[in-house]
Amino acid sequence: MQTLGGFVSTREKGSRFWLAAILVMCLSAFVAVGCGSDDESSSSGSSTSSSADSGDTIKVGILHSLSGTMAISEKSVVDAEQLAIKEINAAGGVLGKQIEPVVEDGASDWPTFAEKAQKLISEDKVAAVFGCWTSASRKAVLPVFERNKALLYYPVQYEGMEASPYIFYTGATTNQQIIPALEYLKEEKKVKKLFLVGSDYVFPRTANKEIKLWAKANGMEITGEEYAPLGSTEFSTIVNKVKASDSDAVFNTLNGDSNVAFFKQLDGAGLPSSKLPIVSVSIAEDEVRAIGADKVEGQIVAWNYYQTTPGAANEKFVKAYKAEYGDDRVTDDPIEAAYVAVYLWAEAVEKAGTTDVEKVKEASKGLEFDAPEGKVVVDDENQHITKTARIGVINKEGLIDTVWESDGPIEPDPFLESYPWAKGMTPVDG
Amino acid sequence: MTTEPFLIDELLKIRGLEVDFDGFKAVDGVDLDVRLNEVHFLIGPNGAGKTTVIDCVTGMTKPTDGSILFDDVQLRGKRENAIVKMGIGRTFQTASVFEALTVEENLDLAASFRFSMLKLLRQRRGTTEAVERALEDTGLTDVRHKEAGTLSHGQKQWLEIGMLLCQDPKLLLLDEPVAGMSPEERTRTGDLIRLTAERCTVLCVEHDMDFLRRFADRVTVMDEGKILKPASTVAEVQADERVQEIYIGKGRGIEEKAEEAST
Amino acid sequence: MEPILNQLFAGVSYGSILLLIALGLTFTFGQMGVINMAHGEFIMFGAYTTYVLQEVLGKDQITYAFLLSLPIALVVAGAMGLLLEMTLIKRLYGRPLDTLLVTWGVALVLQQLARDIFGANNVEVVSPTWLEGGITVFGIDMAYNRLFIIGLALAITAAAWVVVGKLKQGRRMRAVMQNRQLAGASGINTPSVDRRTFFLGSGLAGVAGVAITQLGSVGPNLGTNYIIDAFLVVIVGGLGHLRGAVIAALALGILNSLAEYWSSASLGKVIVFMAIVVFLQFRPQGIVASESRGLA
Amino acid sequence: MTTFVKSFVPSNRSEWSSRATFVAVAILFLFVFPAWLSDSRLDLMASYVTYAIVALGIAIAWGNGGMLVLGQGLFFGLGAYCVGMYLALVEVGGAPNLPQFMTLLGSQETLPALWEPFNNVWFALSAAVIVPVTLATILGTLIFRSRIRGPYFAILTQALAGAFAILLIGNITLINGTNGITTSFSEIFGLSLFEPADQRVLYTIVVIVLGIAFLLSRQMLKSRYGRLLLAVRDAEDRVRFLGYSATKIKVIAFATAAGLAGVGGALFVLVGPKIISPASVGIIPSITMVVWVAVGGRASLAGAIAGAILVNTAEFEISSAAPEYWLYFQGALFIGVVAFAPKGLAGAATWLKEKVTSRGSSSTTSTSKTAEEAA
Repeated sequence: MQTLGGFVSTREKGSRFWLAAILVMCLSAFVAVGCGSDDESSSSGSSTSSSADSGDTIKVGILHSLSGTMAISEKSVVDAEQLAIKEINAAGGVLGKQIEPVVEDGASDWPTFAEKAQKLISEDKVAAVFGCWTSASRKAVLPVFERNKALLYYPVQYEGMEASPYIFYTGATTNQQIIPALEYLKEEKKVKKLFLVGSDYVFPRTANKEIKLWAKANGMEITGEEYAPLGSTEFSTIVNKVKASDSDAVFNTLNGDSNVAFFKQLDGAGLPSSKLPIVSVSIAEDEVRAIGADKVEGQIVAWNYYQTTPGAANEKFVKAYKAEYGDDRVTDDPIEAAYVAVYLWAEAVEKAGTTDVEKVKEASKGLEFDAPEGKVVVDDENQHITKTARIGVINKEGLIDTVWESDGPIEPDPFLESYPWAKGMTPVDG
Repeated sequence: MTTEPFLIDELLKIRGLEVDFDGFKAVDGVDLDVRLNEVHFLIGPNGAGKTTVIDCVTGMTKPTDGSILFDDVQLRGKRENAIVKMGIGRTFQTASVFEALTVEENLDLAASFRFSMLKLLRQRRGTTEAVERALEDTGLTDVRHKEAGTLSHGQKQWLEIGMLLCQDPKLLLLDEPVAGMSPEERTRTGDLIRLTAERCTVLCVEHDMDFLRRFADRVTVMDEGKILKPASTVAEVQADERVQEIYIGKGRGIEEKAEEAST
Repeated sequence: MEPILNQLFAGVSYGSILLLIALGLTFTFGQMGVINMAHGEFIMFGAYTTYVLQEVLGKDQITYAFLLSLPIALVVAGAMGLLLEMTLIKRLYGRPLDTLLVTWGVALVLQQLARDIFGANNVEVVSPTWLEGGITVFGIDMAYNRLFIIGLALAITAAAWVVVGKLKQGRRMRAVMQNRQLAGASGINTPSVDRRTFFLGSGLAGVAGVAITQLGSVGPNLGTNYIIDAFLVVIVGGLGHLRGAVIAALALGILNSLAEYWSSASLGKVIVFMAIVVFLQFRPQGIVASESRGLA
Repeated sequence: MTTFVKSFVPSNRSEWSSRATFVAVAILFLFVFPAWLSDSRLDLMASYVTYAIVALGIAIAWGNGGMLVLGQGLFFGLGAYCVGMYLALVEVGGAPNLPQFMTLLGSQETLPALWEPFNNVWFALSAAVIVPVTLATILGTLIFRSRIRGPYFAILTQALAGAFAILLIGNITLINGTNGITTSFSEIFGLSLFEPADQRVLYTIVVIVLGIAFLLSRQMLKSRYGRLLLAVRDAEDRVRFLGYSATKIKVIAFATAAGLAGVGGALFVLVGPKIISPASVGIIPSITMVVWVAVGGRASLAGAIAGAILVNTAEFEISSAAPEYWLYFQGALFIGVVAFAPKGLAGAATWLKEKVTSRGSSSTTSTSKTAEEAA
């Protein structure tokens, strides 16, 4: 206000000019906006998918973090999607056209994800987007896809409680990964006291909320719940708390880098995996490669797919992936889910005979695909896919051996509606 | 000397001043009186603590002990800007002016020091009388629109003194105003100080004995943080053996200079 | 009581990591007025040095690779620092804020460079067997790797103290720090002293990087996790004072782990920061007061 | 009447050119961009314009006041979260209803007290400015009074932004942690954030706010206070020994910068990606904000605006074309500008102008230089 006072009260000639300039600008600008808006709004609505398959190629978007903290995880996923596109193109493409990927960098920054999603849809006019890893990035782009009625294929296991009509979820929801892991701990490991450690963000928080509800219903005691800031590498405090809690097992939802530090420091504090089993839901083969197999040998993980998962489809997939990116590379659950996502979209487009979003959605209902993890089916309602839960143990080579498997694929239930104990989650439909 | 029969107003009265820098006594029990309207010189070798005394008066350094009375008001514990508003201005060893601003703007800022923030936020129109007079006094009228950074060393010193004159102070503290100046510049600076002394009291820290002879009313000599010779006339100081000794006998060692520069 | 003792140990251990990093900063920031935001990336390259050596020497020579990487990382990071000093920082003396920004740009480039050379994924650094496990004394679990880092921090601090306090080189460094012009005038080759100081300060970052490989993962973002905390150590400790840096590093380490224990990891950091702001109200010049005129 | 008309005639050449430039730029933003850019690009441009408002504040505090504010993300975030909370409440239909994430993550039955007042649009909007300004005033007073300056100040502000981001992430049930606040549909003053026609109105509003912020900042820098700020930057002790409170002068600039960051943040959630999360307020985004201003020319308000818009446009384009090179580019840009061209774009513009009008009378160019730089 002080500046305003100074500004207005000055009787200098110039200030009148500036005031007038602002006023004139305001008025004319609003008039211009008012006139211009009519024709603008009509043209912007539903034209998104029409031009996606009009040329010789069909454009699809790939939207992951290629820079920033999340690049570590997301780069391999991009590789998987590129591989799938290459394979499909080699087999003749979709609708007789080659798929042309447009790769955008979300830069581990949520607003950037939203901006780039908008760009892919409105400027590149892609038929579908394969992308995102963190829940935050997915939440950031969700309104963009819903508003533009465009399609996103999301390839990572997540916290559930979501079913956007414009997103296909090819990673696990909680009832396909976390709940089976808990049941395994209870039945096979006879765990009575469980400690929860996670990175401080939405997935661990939501997962732990569910775990606490489940534990209450199943007579398991939660001895502690600790969160480390994302990217944190200093775990002595949490390790001390784990040690003091005298727990039977740890449920680990730490993300990325943090796992390495956590395991190294647990080990240093005299808590090797033989003494204290840790079930991790964010460590896959790719992460094991970075952590060092000897640090995590014998640790328990829960996923739906491992590189070692048997089956011809997987053998072919692993072989192709290594041939493309090198023998030292490994496949894992999100990599496989991303690979599957591209195929699911391509199959649906073939079935629909067009890339039109609504028709692709319709064609996807009940779509079956022989994925590396086994046969998957797209759910009619929530657009998640059926998945077999697999508990694995990390071996010497850094690969994961399945030690327990659910009886066939589990139906996706993102809102946990079929679990009475989960009433406390109070699902809100988006 | 504290009990003089004919009382002349002592504008600044320092008693038992003590400054301790982590065990090093930069100023150790200094008494100093500056009378109204005199040009008082404070001299002594490097590291004698002269500048520290000035720093204490202006609130830049917090003394560990002693009292500083200005017009019978205790200055210890007051903030720098409050002390300035009481009528004490100072210069620095290396002329400190606002190099990115013009000469006129420099003087104008000095002259506006009693304005409220609200008034400061208004745009400046024209110059005040005080600024014009300071331009004239310092002989900087020709370069009034030049950036202060482009001025010569001497001109910067005069500008700094001019800025203080704009503020109409009662006491002006000058820290080595002629250091590094040519003989002509010294003369002009001396004239400026004379002119200044007509309007206010001046306390000047200086090395240059010749300069001191020409302009000082009274002189106080310091050495190693203590008063070596209390306020006396120039002739008395020059006649004093101890003063001669510290000025001739002590080399200006590089270590001492480094020490002074780093304190 | 045991948890508290364990937390104290954790604090000392974290403090000694901070100290290892802050020591290098004490030279470059404290003594030369250079804010080197790429210091964290020197740490990162120090850590990658361990990784490279381990790959070159083979997995059966882990102890060798690890011990050898301490001096080599010093040289690698030191050389990078030297290069940075000679190309960019030299031009920026007297512009501390600009050095901060420029070196941040350098940090970005170095991060991406690491990503391009070593891949975006973290790499595996195998610990020597003698650093695995730990002992329990009076109920305090002391991991060997943490004890090693504490020891390393002590040894390097002692070495730094000797260099700065006793050797001719150190005296020159102090002279330049106190008064650059005067030191130059009295025959000290200041540019050469600057280069050596920078080499040493950056090299220490490399050594810190080697130590950190024993605690966490090695990846392109390694340095960024520690750099701000380390700068806070130097600020709290007082400009360019080894003693201050030691006290500040331990104090911040312990405060951090206690605050974390009683609240949560996230809140702990906020509490520590508030404590620093309050502390600086009373001692803006840091724990050890510096008589040299501060950076403008 | 004639005097009224005359009052629009500028008195000298530099005034002429600055007015002409202002009008030209205003026409560019208000008429050319809306006509030329697609809906989504214009929406994106609107978010760059909000960044430009933040940049103005940095130019004041850093370029003119010498305070390197490396924690503007904090104030930007405060402004953005204030309005974001309002938008989140609108989305669920007003106060008693809880935003979605609360029921998902926490177990609250009622709206937390912190959220309650943000149901009111006026409260939310004014808080977006008042909260950052108040916080900056308190922090600034504490920091500047104890004479913490230069790199110390910079690193403290940086740590502050870091601590704020951590605090947000840690308070997941209250403020949705890492995910931040997003809305799928929401509106303010009847303007839908997701309707292209309304987005164009929002764009215009944002541009006009930038114009007003620019003029007020310009006025501030041209006043005696503006000169004092430069004086504090170059010789703080001298200012203090002229009887001014350097603390007060610096606090005002710091608080102004915080206020502008708050305004920018408040508008930021209304346009572009319409999301505010800890990813936009931490250490890295805060330094990025300084990059804009460095590129534009740290002391120049016009440069700050140009820098914010150009750097962001470049980032969007380059990171699309070659994502792996963007970091190299950003790093190199930063090193090049700060080390070798500290006056940035504004410096280049001045240089160009002097080249073109090489025969201006020497006395006027020198006086108007600082003023032009400031403008």
